[in-house]
Amino acid sequence: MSTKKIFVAGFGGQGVLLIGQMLSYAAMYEGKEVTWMPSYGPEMRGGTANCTVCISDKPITSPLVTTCDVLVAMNGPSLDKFEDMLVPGGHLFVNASVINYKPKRTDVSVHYVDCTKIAEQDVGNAKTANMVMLGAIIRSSGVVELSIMDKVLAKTMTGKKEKLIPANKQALLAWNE
Amino acid sequence: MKPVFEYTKGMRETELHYCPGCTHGIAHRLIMEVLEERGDIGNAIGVSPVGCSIVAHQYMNVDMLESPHGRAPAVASGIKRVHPNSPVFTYQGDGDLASIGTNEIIHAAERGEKFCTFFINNAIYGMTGGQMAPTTLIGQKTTTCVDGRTVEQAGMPMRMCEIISNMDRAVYVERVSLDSPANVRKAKSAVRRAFKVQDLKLGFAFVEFLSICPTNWGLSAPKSLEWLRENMMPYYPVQQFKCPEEVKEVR
Amino acid sequence: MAKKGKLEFRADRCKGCELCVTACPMHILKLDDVVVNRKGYHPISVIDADKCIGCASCAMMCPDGIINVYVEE
Amino acid sequence: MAEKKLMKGNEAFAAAAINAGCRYYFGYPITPQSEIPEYMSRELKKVGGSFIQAESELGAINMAYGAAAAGGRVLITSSSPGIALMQESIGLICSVQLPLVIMDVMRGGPGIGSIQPGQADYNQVTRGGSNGDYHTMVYAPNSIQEAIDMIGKAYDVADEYRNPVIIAADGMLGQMMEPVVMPEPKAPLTEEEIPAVKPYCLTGHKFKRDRHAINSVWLKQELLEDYINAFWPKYEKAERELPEWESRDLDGAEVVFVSYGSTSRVVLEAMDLLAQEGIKTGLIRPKTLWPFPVKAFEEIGAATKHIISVELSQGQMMMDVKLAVEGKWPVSLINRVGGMLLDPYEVVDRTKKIMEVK
Repeated sequence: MSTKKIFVAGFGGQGVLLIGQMLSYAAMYEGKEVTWMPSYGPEMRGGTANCTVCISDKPITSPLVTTCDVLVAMNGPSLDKFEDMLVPGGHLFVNASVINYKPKRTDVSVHYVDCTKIAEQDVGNAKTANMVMLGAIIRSSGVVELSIMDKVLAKTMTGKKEKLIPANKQALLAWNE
Repeated sequence: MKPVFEYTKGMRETELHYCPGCTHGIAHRLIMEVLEERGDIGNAIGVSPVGCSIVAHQYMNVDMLESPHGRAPAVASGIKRVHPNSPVFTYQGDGDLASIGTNEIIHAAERGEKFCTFFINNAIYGMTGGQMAPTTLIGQKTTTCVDGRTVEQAGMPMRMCEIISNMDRAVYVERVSLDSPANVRKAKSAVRRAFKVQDLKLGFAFVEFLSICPTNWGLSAPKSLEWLRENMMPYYPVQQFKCPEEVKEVR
Repeated sequence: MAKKGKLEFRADRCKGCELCVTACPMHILKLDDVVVNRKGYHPISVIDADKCIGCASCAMMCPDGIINVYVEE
Repeated sequence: MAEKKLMKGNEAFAAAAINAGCRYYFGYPITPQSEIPEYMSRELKKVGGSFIQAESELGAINMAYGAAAAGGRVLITSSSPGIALMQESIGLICSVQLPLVIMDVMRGGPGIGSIQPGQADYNQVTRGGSNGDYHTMVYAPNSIQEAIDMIGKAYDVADEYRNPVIIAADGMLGQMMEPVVMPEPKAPLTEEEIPAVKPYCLTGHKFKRDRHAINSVWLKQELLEDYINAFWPKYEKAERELPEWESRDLDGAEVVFVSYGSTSRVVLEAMDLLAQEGIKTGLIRPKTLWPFPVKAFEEIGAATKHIISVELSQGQMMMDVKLAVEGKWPVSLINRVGGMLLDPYEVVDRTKKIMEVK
């Protein structure tokens, strides 16, 4: 497997960084090499947020990307700004809950994920919206195996968060193309 | 013959380089006398400043560390973390503590650092040759205010005890004077109380010594004592600002 | 009866600042007019040793620690 | 083998220090390294250590000076302008010969600069910004795992040489996450062990020895010259024994890149891209910036026509590269500054332009 580059972008509070981290844990537990690199700056909430995940069988050179295989656009400005980064044939995930228009790109697979609505109506927990998106990314792009997510959730959601595991598992499976 | 006063073993044999009549020698001696009577010469760790007393570590017979200018309270905070049960003190002049080091002293005080700070206030910069100190009095002449310090040009002199005593965790704050035998005895009691506060881990202990600088004041040593009493004491009142109940009886 | 005191000077270390002179309640200390010590100062001396009461005020004020004080028992 | 953990660089640096026996941390928040004081405030107390959020970087470095003089294993961290503030005391700690590990998570400068990753502290860390004759050893990791390993080594080197050791990381390494493995933890010295293991430290003389006066003021210049000449051989020893580097594909390389830290990872990607175009390139990656790995350049062969320093500064490292190659090859520069980063395609394009110059 050559290096898969995933770029997740949105605004702070949408779980952008967490989506990237969960993918990174998954890749690590699959025994792959992985890097996660966030944007960082003074805006802690409400500003733009993005992160890059690189997954590979070989040691990863640069954790920065200029092109990506998977782009996750959690809001309109992120879609407009970053859709040109996607390689032809790549996967573009659009958060349809806040983006109500189509991307320019026609040479990529576009997946519309209404994460907030699905989280509220199907999972019954609005906070799992980012997990709905994560499930969509994993199941459509295949950057990691869905089966590894049981281990990821068990390792990362401990203590008080443990009781949230069932809802998160449900969220990972909630979206359908 | 019974000895009533012998020079403390807490001071090394090295001759002091201070100018004739400089009261640094008295302050050094008092701190070492107290450590000696406590049996702490072998346990104490001191921090010397930048200023005239930069080589205090050549005179005091305890383990000592020289600090960059003004940072002695930070340095002592680090030492105290590694040796929480050793008596630790800083010895600082008015330039070191009240000018370049105000940040460090304020924060050490409010953290309630369990060491003692001994502050020598002689209202002038000695080592560099008699320039204005943050504690130079209004009207006092120095080489950087030759017509006398003015409020308009340099603001008011810093009253460190008054500032430090506003810090909740500075639990013992006292200003003493080295101008007479009686006041020197009182100063020694203050040093005892400061170390006792440290023993009991009550908080930060701060003692200010009103001192003289005959050389840079341009007065003889006896005249300097008079100048201190007439000019410094009214602005820098000799008093105990704060004292915990536990050490009130320590004399 | 007042105690009888005795002073010991390390006069070679004296800087002649006279802080001890101002401290002495019996006014018996004075810089030696004749002697110059190795540091180049007129060192301290006692003009009337019999009057010393051993109060140690002089030693208390000496910045250079050159005075030791004893009293007769 | 211990389990792999996914860790953010800054947290891993802090964990590595605790793992190496560090029990004292004094710091002041500054982007992009603030996760280090945050981590230390939580974790040190669990292992009986001490954390102080200092009033400033001046306070922090001097608390470290006190704790190191008292025999503690200390970590100090900051980012570029904060390290600049600490320089006075770094020189002082060198002069009194105390061990200390300092981490610089570099960002763009000069001045307050940007908060994005940079490498323009090269001169600040290798030359030092304090007064007088001294050196600090400088390690430059290019991955979080390498940083962890270097931190462990840095403590041992600091103790052996009685000198501050700087780890020059950058905002990218500090902020990114990678899977890492922590080495076996080391126990810190107890207060009772300090006098035996570090007899130069301040512990109170207990009347068993003369008092120590750790001091950097010398009023007799003859004595200071003697003192400097007496400790200087340790720096010559360091120049012989400490240089570390990684060489890749030097054999037959037309272009040899010299790059360190996170920038070297960008260069590795650029090398792959250039190889796809049939251009053979090699890499020398200094792992120590001082002492600079001069010997690495002896491996460069006759096929090499260009040496290119790739760095996030205005040729600060290039000067060391020029000294190392002694005029045998032309040395060029590919760089970005101010917190801007190189991407592999830019390195490729600029390399090809340099190769056009005959």
